[in-house]
Amino acid sequence: MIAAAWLCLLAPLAGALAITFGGQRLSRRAAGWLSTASVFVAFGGAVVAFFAMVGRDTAAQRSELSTPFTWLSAGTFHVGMSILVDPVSIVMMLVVSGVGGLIVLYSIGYMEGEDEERRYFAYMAFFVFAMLLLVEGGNLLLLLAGWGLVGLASYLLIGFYHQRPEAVAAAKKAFIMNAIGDATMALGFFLLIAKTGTLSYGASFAAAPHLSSTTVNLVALGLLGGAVAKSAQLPLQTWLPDAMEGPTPVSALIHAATMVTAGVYLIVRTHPIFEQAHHVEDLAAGLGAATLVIAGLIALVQNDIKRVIAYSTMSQIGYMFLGAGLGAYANAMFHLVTHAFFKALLFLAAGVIIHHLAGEQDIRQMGGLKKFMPKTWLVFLVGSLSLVGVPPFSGFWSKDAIVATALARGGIYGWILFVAALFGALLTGIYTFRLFFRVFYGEPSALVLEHAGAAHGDHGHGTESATGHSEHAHGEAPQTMALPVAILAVLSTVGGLLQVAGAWHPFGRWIAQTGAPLVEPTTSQDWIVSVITVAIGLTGSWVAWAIYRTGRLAVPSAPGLQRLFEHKFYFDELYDAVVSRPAQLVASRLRTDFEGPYVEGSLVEIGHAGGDAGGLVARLQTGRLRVYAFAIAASLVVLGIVFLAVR
Amino acid sequence: MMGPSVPWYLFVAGALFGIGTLGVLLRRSPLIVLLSLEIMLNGSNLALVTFSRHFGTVDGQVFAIAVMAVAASEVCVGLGLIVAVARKKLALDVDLFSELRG
Amino acid sequence: MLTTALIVVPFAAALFLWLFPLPREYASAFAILASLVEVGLWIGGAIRFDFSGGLQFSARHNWFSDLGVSYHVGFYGFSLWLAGLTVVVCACSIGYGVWAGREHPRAYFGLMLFLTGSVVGVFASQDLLLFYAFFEAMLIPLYVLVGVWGGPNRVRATVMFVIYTMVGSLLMLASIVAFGISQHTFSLVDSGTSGNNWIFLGFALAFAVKAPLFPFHGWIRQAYTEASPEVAAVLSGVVSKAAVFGFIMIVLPHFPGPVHDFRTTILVLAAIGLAYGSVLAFRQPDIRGVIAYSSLGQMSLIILGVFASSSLGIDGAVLQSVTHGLVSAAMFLLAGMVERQWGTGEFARLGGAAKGRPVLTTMLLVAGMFTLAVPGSANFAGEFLILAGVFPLGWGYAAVGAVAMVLAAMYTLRVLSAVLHDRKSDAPDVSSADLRFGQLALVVPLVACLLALSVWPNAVSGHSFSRTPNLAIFQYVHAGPFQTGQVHMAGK
Amino acid sequence: MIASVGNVLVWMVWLGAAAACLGSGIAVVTLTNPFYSALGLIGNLASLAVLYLLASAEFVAAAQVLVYAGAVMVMFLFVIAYLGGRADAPWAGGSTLFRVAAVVAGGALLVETLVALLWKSSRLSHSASVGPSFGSPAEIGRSFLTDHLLAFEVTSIVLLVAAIGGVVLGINPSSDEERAT
Amino acid sequence: MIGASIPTPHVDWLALAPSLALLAASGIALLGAVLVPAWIRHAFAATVTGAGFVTAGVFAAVVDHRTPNAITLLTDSMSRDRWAALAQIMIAAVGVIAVLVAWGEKRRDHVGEYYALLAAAAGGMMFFVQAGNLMTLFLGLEWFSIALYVLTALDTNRKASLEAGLKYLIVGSFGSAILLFGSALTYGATGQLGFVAIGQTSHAHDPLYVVGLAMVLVGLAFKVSAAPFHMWTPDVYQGAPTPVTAFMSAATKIAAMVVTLRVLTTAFPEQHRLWTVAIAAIAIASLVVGNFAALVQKNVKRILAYSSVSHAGFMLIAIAANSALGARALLYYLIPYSASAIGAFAVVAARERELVADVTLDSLDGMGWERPFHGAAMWVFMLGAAGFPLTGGMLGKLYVFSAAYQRGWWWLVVIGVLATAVSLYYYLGIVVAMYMRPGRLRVAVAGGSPPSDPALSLAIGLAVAVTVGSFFFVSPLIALARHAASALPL
Repeated sequence: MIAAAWLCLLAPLAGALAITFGGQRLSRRAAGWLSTASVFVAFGGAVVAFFAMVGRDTAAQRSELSTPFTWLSAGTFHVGMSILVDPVSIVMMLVVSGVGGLIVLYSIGYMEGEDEERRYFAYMAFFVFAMLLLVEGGNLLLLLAGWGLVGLASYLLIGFYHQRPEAVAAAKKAFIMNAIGDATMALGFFLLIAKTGTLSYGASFAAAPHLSSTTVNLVALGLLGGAVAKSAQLPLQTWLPDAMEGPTPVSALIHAATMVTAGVYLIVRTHPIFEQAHHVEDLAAGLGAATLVIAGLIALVQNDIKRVIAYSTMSQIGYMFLGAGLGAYANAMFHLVTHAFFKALLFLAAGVIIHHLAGEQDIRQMGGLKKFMPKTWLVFLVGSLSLVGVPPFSGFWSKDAIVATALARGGIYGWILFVAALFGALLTGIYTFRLFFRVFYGEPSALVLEHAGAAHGDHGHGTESATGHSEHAHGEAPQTMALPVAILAVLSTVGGLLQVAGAWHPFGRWIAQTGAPLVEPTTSQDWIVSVITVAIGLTGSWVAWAIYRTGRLAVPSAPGLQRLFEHKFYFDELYDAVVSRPAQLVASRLRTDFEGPYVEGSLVEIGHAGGDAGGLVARLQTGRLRVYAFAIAASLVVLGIVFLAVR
Repeated sequence: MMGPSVPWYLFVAGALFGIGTLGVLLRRSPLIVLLSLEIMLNGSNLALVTFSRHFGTVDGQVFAIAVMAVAASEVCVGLGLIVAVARKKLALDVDLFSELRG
Repeated sequence: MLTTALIVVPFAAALFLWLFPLPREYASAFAILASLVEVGLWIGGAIRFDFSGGLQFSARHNWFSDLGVSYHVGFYGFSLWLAGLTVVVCACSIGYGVWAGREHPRAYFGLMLFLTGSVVGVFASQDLLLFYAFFEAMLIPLYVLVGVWGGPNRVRATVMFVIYTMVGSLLMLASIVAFGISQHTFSLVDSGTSGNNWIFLGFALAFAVKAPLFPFHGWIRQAYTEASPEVAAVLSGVVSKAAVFGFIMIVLPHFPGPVHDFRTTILVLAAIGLAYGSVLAFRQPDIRGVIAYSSLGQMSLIILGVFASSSLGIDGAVLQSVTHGLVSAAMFLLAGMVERQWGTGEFARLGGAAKGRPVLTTMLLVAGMFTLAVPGSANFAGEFLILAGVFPLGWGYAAVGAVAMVLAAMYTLRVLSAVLHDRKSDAPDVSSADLRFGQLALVVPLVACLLALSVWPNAVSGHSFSRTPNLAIFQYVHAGPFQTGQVHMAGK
Repeated sequence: MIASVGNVLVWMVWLGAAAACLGSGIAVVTLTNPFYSALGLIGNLASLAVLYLLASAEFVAAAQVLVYAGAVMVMFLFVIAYLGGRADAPWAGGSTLFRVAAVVAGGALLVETLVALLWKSSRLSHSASVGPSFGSPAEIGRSFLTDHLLAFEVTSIVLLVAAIGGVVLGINPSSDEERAT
Repeated sequence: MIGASIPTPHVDWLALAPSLALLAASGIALLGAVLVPAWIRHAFAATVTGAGFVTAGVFAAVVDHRTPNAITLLTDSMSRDRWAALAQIMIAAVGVIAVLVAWGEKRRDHVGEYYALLAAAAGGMMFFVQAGNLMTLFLGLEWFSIALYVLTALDTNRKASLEAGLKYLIVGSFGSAILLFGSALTYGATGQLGFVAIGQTSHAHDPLYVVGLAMVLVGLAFKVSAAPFHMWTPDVYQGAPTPVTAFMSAATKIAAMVVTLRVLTTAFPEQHRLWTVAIAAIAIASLVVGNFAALVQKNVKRILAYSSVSHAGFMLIAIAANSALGARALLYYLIPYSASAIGAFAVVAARERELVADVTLDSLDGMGWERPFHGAAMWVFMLGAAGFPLTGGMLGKLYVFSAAYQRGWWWLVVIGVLATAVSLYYYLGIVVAMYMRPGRLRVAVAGGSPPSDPALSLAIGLAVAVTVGSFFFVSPLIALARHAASALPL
């Protein structure tokens, strides 16, 4: 099992290194296949490990830590280079390597003809390695290492189109936001080390109940900071929409399926600490709820196909946070898995559309695509239904469970969360189908018509890439792109059956081996919530249909709100005014008003003073002999008087 | 000891030394500066001789004689220099010898 | 014997170069050969080194006995690592000099080798006076190297640098005299402890200038930007570590009382320096300015670790010293390559370098990521250990460190995108040549060392100080991180 | 009685010599014409010789007159005559401040010397009794050949060196321009 | 008959041999000026003088070897001890180098006299360091001073040389007059001339005695060119012919320093409270004045002159320590100092001959690259003077500071250290001028490549060897110094 897990971890790294060192010797296509193969090898390892684990009996046996060497040590503090394979991490490994493999495969077609394909595939493989390190890491420090490296991979991939200033800026923003999260996590770890002397999961979790509540709350807060930053939750959410500047498969893999959900994994992984810190748990749930509502509201007015999906991602992760914060680890993880399926599907489908339209992403330029891309229409519909939570699609099963958990928590706070979750479901319905209808129905735009035949015209003017996809295949998509989309569509459809609320809980029990849920809804709660949620979701979908498909309802006019949403609640402007500008100002002022005149200037001044003193002494040296004699005589007088006086 | 006691002599010696010093400090002619130096040496000599008498040892007198020889040597070199300077047609004024300075 | 060889080989090679009129090619080859021999010697030593033992490879000869001064050299674990850093960085820098084709090759390479020898000597010294001799000897070649082969303002920079650091080290000489005379020996092994604050301050000031520690860093911007890149690499990567060595080898074991009294002051200065350097790095107009101030921040961080009074802090400080040395050298060399190609290091006239230059891009990105200490890197490991070590003395230090982590990300990414991405309108048109094999050979060893250390940072952090109490150079190395230093929150 | 008469006589001679000595010293320093200054110095030397005599230093007195007043001063006068009018130099110069400072310093040195010499000088008032041969050429000569042999010899070396120096400086330098003339 | 009645004192000829050897050399050189044909005169005089220096050095070494315990000779007139012998060896070495420096000087007249006076001056110094009473002290001082006055003014067709000579003569005579009067006062206070005898007489708090001490101190401080008695130094060093300056800067310093410590410790041991503080004050003044004044100089000889003032300050610190360690420190310090001083002036001489002009910082432009050997050597000398490692200058400073600290005067150490820091600016300024100013207008090199001057190169090489060697072989040198210092009552 462990060997397979190591294979799983190292295969993508080997792929990345091979592509890097291969350089020009490797053809572009070979790089793509190498990358894909390495990720699928990782998936194979994960599968082998999974079945090995299933073969074992008890929860204790199913959790195994492997430490080949000490990664870092100082004094009595040791951190092993260890991986932990247990029911939670194996789920993540499967998702990461599986979905990852599909998306890398998809990329071969999508990135066809890109200028720097090799770089892209190396980055992708590197990302998968980093993500696997994150989930397999056998202690908090390695988790943090993976945490940072996925941030790095994210930076590299968002900024892949480095000739576009927006892409570079977005990459920087993502990295810095994540660095903030890394920093708060590190702070939490420092406190943990100071109090417990260790960062290993076992020892620190065992020590958690014995820590003072201040300590444990602070540690949990630090962890939550990391989770929030990585998962683009309030208040560190602003980087995710910008990250859509990256290639679409990147958005699918990193910013939908895997990396952004790492925050949820973190909470689940460190649940013994969070469980000691109730306020932080509630905070996590509250942030999740707030994010899911706000992201949903913003998604209503976005016109970029990827950004709409990105906000929906934020919103869905909000659900997961809600669940994880409430202690429903299995439900959160379940939603994580299904979300990986259907969100990756949506992104990839969007990618197909963008690919088809030579890089166009604005939904106002689309319309009527159903006629030209029926297969895409179908998978997009599957994804949308799953997202909205319509049974039997996977999203239904997982989202309902979370909403039900909120209800089960009870109390005023539980009700607030519950209402927020329901409101979010409504919004999901609206924005999902707004997108769906705007893209696939209505009159085809000029652009769509231009690309309809697909055999002619040059497509070199897309926004996504300067070089464009000049020779993409006819029809909807090449095989390498179609296959992953199809698989994901299937998974989105049936993936929810891993767990059927109130009836069938293999997934819940599996996860419970690592973290038992704190709150479990009753079967009746489950069923009631299911009905309500589906109803609300369908209501939202109907509203979207009424407005955007049939025009029966007018687009509600509220310019103030519209502007608020379009400006994403003014978070960017706020951070710019409160953090960025003052920091730059302070830095500039320090440079010009302190460093220059005082720190460096003082040296210059001392030098000048020395020169002046020298000039003074030299002026006394008049060259006149009598002055010299006078100096001697006067000094003699002084010396004699002193001698006589002191004697 | 007949006549004035040692301090009287010493008064003269000290006064001569002081006068010589003033001469060196105030006069600009190198010749007169040399003469002033001679007066300083003579003051010292007088002190030496006086102390010699006071202690009843001839050391001081011997010293004084040696000093005379040294004074003669200094004058010899000094005058040689002054002549050399004069031959260069330079003004005999120590204040004007201030090209080397700073 | 090995230690002496490590010290003598570069000096002898330097002398050889100065005395015999070799043509450029032979001089270059000879210098590279000598520096590689040095690396080989070090590797041989590291293989035979017993990391659980105390002082090793030591040699001791009487130098002048009336003051108790001896030629006493040897390595502890941590100093062996610092020496390793030195030989590697110096070898790469000499290689850069070869590539750049410096004028007056014999003088140049001789000075570089001389510098190598004296830095290694610093790290091997077990006698205060010997330490001082090597410490000062470093300045001689640096002075010329900056002053002759530097940029347009080099004379000013070099005078500022040398005089400022000399003021510090001369005060240290006063302290050395005071300490040695009152101890009746200058041996670091035999001498006891002193409680004299003034003597302590003499040492501390010298190292504070050398490191540099805020606010004694006035020389760095000029020196780092005016020096030629390979010299700046040695200067910031290696020479500054002499201060770390001094703090660990001299100040901590021999001045426990003053260290205790001044700990808070130094920690606060270091924390300010960390934040200040990071903030200033953020607004520098050129690559090397950024690296300079980032070095200020990193060195402050290392000082923070040294004075954390825990083995976490000090092990982290050694690790960070090695990693910062490597990365800062790599960054300077890369900056030099960029400057040579574009003719400027100013952001306003750079940009778009990534296009068509995958190798340069990769190297800059990798080095940049080490600079900003991305989690998982060896630099991160060191930074983490240091901050975790200093945390019990006050969460404020760690908080500053955390802010600095974010700032590091900001300024490093600014450099990366300014060079690689944002193409400025008035950037000069240059040939789109990528790094060639020769250039790669200069930077890759540094980066490879960093990658290796990222896989196994414990090579340094866990092998710096002997855990055997009677071999440990100070007691709390053995005491572990939590038994020492009362945990008190700053502000309480 | 005779002793006291002799004493008075000695006193008078001493006072006269001392006054002449100081007066001529002041004259040397103050006179503008170097020639007169040199003459003043001769007077000074002569009156000093008288004081030496009174302090039982016959040989020194004789040497003073012969060597100093005779040989050295002749040299002086010769040079002054050689230089003629060019030997004249302004009395003093420089800023008033400097002159005042110089006078103050010189005066202070004078006072200080006198203080050193005369303060607590009571123990100097009783001099050792000396024999009649004290200060005689024989005794001086004996001292020169025994105790101070070295000093004696070195004195001659100093004179030799000075002589060489005087010659070197006095010789016409064989510079091109002078050869041409 | 008279000869029979006077018991001839025993004369220790060996003790006098160093001085006598040089006197002989001086005499032969002088005779050569008359007897030897003009074309070989220079070589003859130089060889004779060089041989004289070597002989004197050998004799001094023999004395050093054979005199484990100090002896005073001729009724305290002189002392035969290792203190003097070591100083004589150093002076002899300086003399040899000075002869080498002077070898290539294109001097048409006064050739014989030049070397004769050089030898005579050195002989005087050798006598001076052996002086055992106030009289020999004064005579020795005058002996070498008069020779130096003449040497300084030797270039009678150069105005600067004359000016320097006259200044040196007058101010020097003023200083020796003060020394003489101080000697008289000391004699008056004690009735003794011999240093040892003076030291053994009890005379606490006698005003005569303390003022005498003050005046002797001033006279000696003048000779070591310590501030504020230093003002002649820059002018004289600048004006004198450069080989003379080279000799003077090293040899005079050795002689005067060694004698100062001897006089103060043997003749004034009871008054050490007075003179140690006074010396410390003078040392501080020298450090301040020398270093700051040097900062603004342009003429290289002048810079070196002020540097010599500041070095006097460092050495006086060792004297102020009034201890065996201080004595050792002084002797040791003198070795690298002398080497680097004479070496630096030798390089200046080389440049001067090349340019036929005064050497200023500007005219050093690019010299480091044009004349690599001279440049590198100058570099070494500057490092030595500044107290960088791999030169004895660093250890000299270490010893000096150690002595001061052992005395309890840590503040003196701090001031010394700060002064060193200031001094870096001008020492390194010379290096800057030599190496780091390309693109400036270079002073035209007269006649293309410089005349080959192996003697000068040998001199510079020797100076480099001593400057650097004294760092590595400090132990034997300190052993010598320790033995020498044991001759003093410390």
